[in-house]
Amino acid sequence: METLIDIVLLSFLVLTALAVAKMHDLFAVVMLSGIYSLLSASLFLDLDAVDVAFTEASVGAGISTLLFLASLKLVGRYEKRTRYRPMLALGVVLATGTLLIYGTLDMPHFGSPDTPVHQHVAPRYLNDSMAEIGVPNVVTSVLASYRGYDTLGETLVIFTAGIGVTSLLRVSRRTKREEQQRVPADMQQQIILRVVAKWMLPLIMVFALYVQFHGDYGPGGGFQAGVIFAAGVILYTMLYGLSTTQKVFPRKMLELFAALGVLLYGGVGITCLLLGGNFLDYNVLRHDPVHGQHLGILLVELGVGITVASVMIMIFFKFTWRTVKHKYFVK
Amino acid sequence: MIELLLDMLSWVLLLSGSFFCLTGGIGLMRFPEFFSRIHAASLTDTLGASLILMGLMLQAGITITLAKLIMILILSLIAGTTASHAMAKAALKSGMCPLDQVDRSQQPEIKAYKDKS
Amino acid sequence: MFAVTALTLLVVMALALARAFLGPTLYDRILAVNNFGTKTVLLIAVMDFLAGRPDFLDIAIVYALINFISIIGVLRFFEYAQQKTVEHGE
Amino acid sequence: MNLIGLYNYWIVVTLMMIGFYVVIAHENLIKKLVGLSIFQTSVFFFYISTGKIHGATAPILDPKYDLYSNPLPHVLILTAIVVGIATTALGLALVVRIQESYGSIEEYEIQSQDTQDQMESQLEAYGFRKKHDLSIQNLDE
Repeated sequence: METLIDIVLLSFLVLTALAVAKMHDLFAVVMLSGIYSLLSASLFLDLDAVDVAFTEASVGAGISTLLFLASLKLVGRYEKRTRYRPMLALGVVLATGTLLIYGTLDMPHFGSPDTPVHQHVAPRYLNDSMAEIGVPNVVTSVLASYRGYDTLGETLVIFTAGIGVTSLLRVSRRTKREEQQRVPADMQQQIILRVVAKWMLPLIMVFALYVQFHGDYGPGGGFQAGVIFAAGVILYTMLYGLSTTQKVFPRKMLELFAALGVLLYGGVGITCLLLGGNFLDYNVLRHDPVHGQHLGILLVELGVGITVASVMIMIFFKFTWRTVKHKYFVK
Repeated sequence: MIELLLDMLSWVLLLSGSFFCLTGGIGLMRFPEFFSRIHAASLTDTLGASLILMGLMLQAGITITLAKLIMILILSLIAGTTASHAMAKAALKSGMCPLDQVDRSQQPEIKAYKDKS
Repeated sequence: MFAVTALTLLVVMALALARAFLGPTLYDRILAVNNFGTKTVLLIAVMDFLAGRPDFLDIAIVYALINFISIIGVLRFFEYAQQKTVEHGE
Repeated sequence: MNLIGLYNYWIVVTLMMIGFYVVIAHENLIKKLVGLSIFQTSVFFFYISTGKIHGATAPILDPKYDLYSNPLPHVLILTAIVVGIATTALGLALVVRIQESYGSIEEYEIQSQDTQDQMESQLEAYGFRKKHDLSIQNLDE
């Protein structure tokens, strides 16, 4: 059954990708790419990657689609049918594809347990992590403890992307004043939607916190929780307008928190150094190594969550401010 | 005995839920225009989803899984219906008209609604 | 029994996918995406039971939430896009 | 069995090639970004597929199970997805700025504008400015 679902989902994915390649209405393309990420998340779940499915569900189907839609609002909806020559591109693609398929012929079969991938470090993670770290979710323990450096790097990449978008899409004071004077009427008439969203918002926030702190025991963790939290704030922004939301999440606070998360992560590492261990070696944080690991993972995941949430909210705000600017000033 | 009964009941719920989902899917595919499609899809969606989730609940027993299933049920009941409402409203506002009302679209109250929005 | 439900859901997803491809209007596509999303929530719930580990239902909850949010997003951004084209037309 | 054994990898290659085709053959920058994300996801599928073991379960330890899929690819891909959205956001911001300064996001139009600017500045450097002005005046008349 698992294999059957796998095959069907993969075929759906190819069909969706082909449709994406063919369509010229970018709005439809973005919506199909939303379906594409829903499909890929189901596929990840089918292949036992629960944490990845979680992330793809919240990132790919949620935030990514919204960002694409916001930028479509700024750049226009249709792709021009220009006179590109597909034959050359098609030739290159077919040649590369044939070579890659030839390369797969030697690969060990899908799902076989004696693949080289499974012989290296994975058995150690699976067998020893319970004794060394004491967290049932092996993905969390590898993410936050065994490969802590790596995750620090990824968090920094997200932080840097936040800085990049902030400096590319700056907002003038004039735009802000304009937005405050005029009530955003976009969703004003959708009363039912507004009421339901107001009711759902606390639910989303609580769920984000659950995902954040339950990540040791089930699927979840800082990345997912941050994105879900941001999605809640984005829902509120879409229905109640930017200036209302910015009263709760002012720009300065978001920037501060984005930096704070990275600092918390790095700070835990430095504390470990000061207490006599290696960088990000949580064993020394408490008397008992396992307790130290628990505390370290909790703090590090919190740092990741804070950074991801504030950077995602920040990026969405920047794009929405830009649409406000275009609406009132660029004609 | 009771377990067998619960099992059978959950099978019945799962199967009928799948049946309603399938009807909705066929309706979504076969109906001629947007409003009849949304009618087919959203109604069966609510019913089919609730039936399937209830079937799963009977399998879950009284655990944390049950609580999560109830949460999904509440969410799908509220979010699904709201989303359908918003979609239909947006489509109506954009000037689309149900097929059997094409001629009536010039009627005063529908016109007034459109002008207002 | 779970297998039958999962298969039916896959068939329904195929139908919704076809509607999203054909679509004529954009609203048909939005409807198809929404329907596809709710079916994915159900498929994931059923798949959890099929795999015998129903403690992963968190993912289905996330789907239900995110699906709602992205549909609202599509409607919000699309309303404006259409106004713009109307303005240009006039 | 042989066919099914490699099906996942072949689909990965197909998806990757579709994404690659969209990136190199289409002119629209947003479309290119969508193609890039398809390409990206195909790599994710490849990693996760190699981590799967038949009959295993998700790597969340539970005394009831003893065979788990490989957790390492999951960790790598989890972070890659979030980094992917961060880079996509950066790319979209760049596209928005390009639209604002060139008035178009079609690669061909952007390039032709660039070469035009370049030619004009070269003409200016060689002292052809007057002729250029003249031609515009002629057109006006």
